[in-house]
Amino acid sequence: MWLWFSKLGSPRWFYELSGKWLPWLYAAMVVFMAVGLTWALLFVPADYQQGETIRIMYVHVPVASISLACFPLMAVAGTITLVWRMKLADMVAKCVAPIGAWFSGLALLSGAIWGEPIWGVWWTWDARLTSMLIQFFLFIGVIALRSAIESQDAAAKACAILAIVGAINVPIIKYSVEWWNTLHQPASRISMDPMAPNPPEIWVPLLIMIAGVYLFFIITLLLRTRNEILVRERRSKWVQDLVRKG
Amino acid sequence: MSEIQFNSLAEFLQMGGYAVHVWLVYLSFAVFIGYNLLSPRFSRQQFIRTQKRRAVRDAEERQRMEKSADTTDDRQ
Amino acid sequence: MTDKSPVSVADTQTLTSLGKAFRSTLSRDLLIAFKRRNDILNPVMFFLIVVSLFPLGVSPDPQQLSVIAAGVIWVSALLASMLSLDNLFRADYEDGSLEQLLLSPQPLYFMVLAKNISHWLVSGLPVVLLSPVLAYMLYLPSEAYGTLFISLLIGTPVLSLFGSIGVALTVGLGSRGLILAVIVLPLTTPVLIVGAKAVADVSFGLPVGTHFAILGAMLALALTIAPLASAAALKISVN
Amino acid sequence: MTIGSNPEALLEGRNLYCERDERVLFEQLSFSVQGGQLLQVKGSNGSGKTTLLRILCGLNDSFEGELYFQGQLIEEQRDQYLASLLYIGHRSGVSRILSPRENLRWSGALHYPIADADIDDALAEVGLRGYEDVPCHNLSAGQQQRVSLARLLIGRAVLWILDEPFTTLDVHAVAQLEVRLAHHVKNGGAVLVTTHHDLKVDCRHDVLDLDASRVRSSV
Repeated sequence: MWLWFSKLGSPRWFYELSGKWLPWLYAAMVVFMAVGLTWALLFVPADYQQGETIRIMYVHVPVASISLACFPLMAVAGTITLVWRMKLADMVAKCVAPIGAWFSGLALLSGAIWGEPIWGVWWTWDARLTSMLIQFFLFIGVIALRSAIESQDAAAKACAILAIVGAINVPIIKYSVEWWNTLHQPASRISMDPMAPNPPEIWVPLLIMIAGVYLFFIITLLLRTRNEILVRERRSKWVQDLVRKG
Repeated sequence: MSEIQFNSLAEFLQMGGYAVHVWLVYLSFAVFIGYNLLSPRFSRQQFIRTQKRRAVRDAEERQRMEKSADTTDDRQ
Repeated sequence: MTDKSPVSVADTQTLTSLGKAFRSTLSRDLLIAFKRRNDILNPVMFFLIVVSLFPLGVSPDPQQLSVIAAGVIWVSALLASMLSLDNLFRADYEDGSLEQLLLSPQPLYFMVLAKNISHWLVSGLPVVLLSPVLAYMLYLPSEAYGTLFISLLIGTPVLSLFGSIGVALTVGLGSRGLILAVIVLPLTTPVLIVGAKAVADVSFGLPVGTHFAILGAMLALALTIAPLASAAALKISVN
Repeated sequence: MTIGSNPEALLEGRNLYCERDERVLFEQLSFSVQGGQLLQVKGSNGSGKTTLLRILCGLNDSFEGELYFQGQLIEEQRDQYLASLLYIGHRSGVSRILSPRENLRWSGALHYPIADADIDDALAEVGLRGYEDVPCHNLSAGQQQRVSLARLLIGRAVLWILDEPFTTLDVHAVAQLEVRLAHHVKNGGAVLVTTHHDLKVDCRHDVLDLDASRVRSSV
């Protein structure tokens, strides 16, 4: 197993492997997105309570769930960077931060818009939105730390530690915000978790959308990581050949 | 799969009165997908362009050093 | 070898004009800020985070938040402009550009003023532009938005001008985080009082003309004395 | 030394006294620098060479004694003095974020209008062709030093005060700088320099030895 693990660590091997996988991932993403979006926009029946805004769920829920996955992923990549000092893991961690910020940002935006008809305001201190906002701040913190430190490996270690500390705090924040919210204002609980008592024609398109957005997440992460590999290995021969060819 | 919920394009665009909400979310979703797929491609091309320019400059620099190396030899 | 006419003592007429030197220093600092784009984000994010902490600390209830909204936004803007002041002279001090600035024949007042303006454009202005969004999040009464925006627009330059004096004094010291706040915050309290009062009064329908007049006067005062004081302070800390 | 101030002297110091942490660096120090003269300030480490240079260019004002520029007290005509002075200290004065061209454009704008073409020629002459647009934090310490030395080529200052300009330079650059200094001095300029490197310049070369606190000419 160890050979495989160290081979995975070589950026060039990862670059070539991801190069082979990307076309397939693109194809799968396009299929899932096409089916999911048309189904969600055209075929899902309007909700008796929320009306057509139920369609927002098909963007908000996938994006929110993946944004929750970004921080643990960044923490795992950070641990690998710290323990095994694998450069590739640091490259992945560096690329996950902006993606996580994008996902949290969109989850915030779509969540606030989804809630507007019910709460009457475009922003409210609802528990889920607030903890998503704090997670967004955490991502911005990691990005700011990464750009503030000039030397590459010092930044790698610092951001790894911040990611691990952040990942531990995310669930704590989630529950404390929930507790804070119920304490002050028993918000009218609109059912945002769709898996509950919903007929299949509601949650099947959602599963498809979640798969589509996950594929998109993997693709954008691979694209960014491949760029990072090229930048960090720009002195090596294989990158210079690639530049001459590319 | 039940049938299509809207019987006209206008009704579809109107989204049962929530046009602003639904289309704002889907528009930002499109921007989100588009940006995160295109910006890595764009920075990749930019990287290749700067690396090409650097390769040319380094080659030019090496010739200058060799040329000045020869001239200093025969001056000694 | 670029041979030039024999070197003679330069007369000050052939010097670069003051306007050009001012513009060049201003554009240099803006270029540096642009090249470190991520650092521009920091004061804005700080402002956003500090304001979002208050509902968590106080309560999400709109009535309570709208009462404290003006004060919260003003204090957060004050702290945000304080935080971003730190790197006003720091980089130039460390790489020696500050010495070159002090040794230039151009009047130092305008050079320091150029640096203050470019610093405010990069850190003060984004905070001002973001303030309506935060006012919305804190349920500030809608008629107070204009007053908030204008009072911050006049107030934040005063904060960064007075703040630059504190930074100039502490640029030579090692750890200068806290000492900067301790020196500068007292200087900025009048601006805070008048600014927050203006926003609070307008939401009760009271006239705010006088508040703007006072803020304008403070800005005029800061514009005249702050760069002079900063220049003197810089000479001391470079000593 | 003439009692009255000597008008042709570009820079003259009379009984300068400086003390730092209760240690007297120099006292009753008098010297003068004319056009066409290179004065090397020598002294053991900590003998106050850098402090003296910073006093002469006005960065450090904790000293006693008078400083004259062309026979007049410097305090009275500070702009005129600064317009004719170029100081390069231990810190290169080059911003690490900007590129060499942007750095020189700004330092040019502080003193005399400079065309970009002159800047590029100056950078080429100090061996930085092709690096005009590279941010300085990608350059080596020697290259950054050469960026600040390029200011000697684009400035019109008559009096150069250089503090250890030869550190971090390679042999080729050292020779080039020595030629540059000699050229400036022969052209009527004045140079005040400190260095541990044994300076070989074919122009009038005097030495001010702070340890001995008296002028010793060793042409």
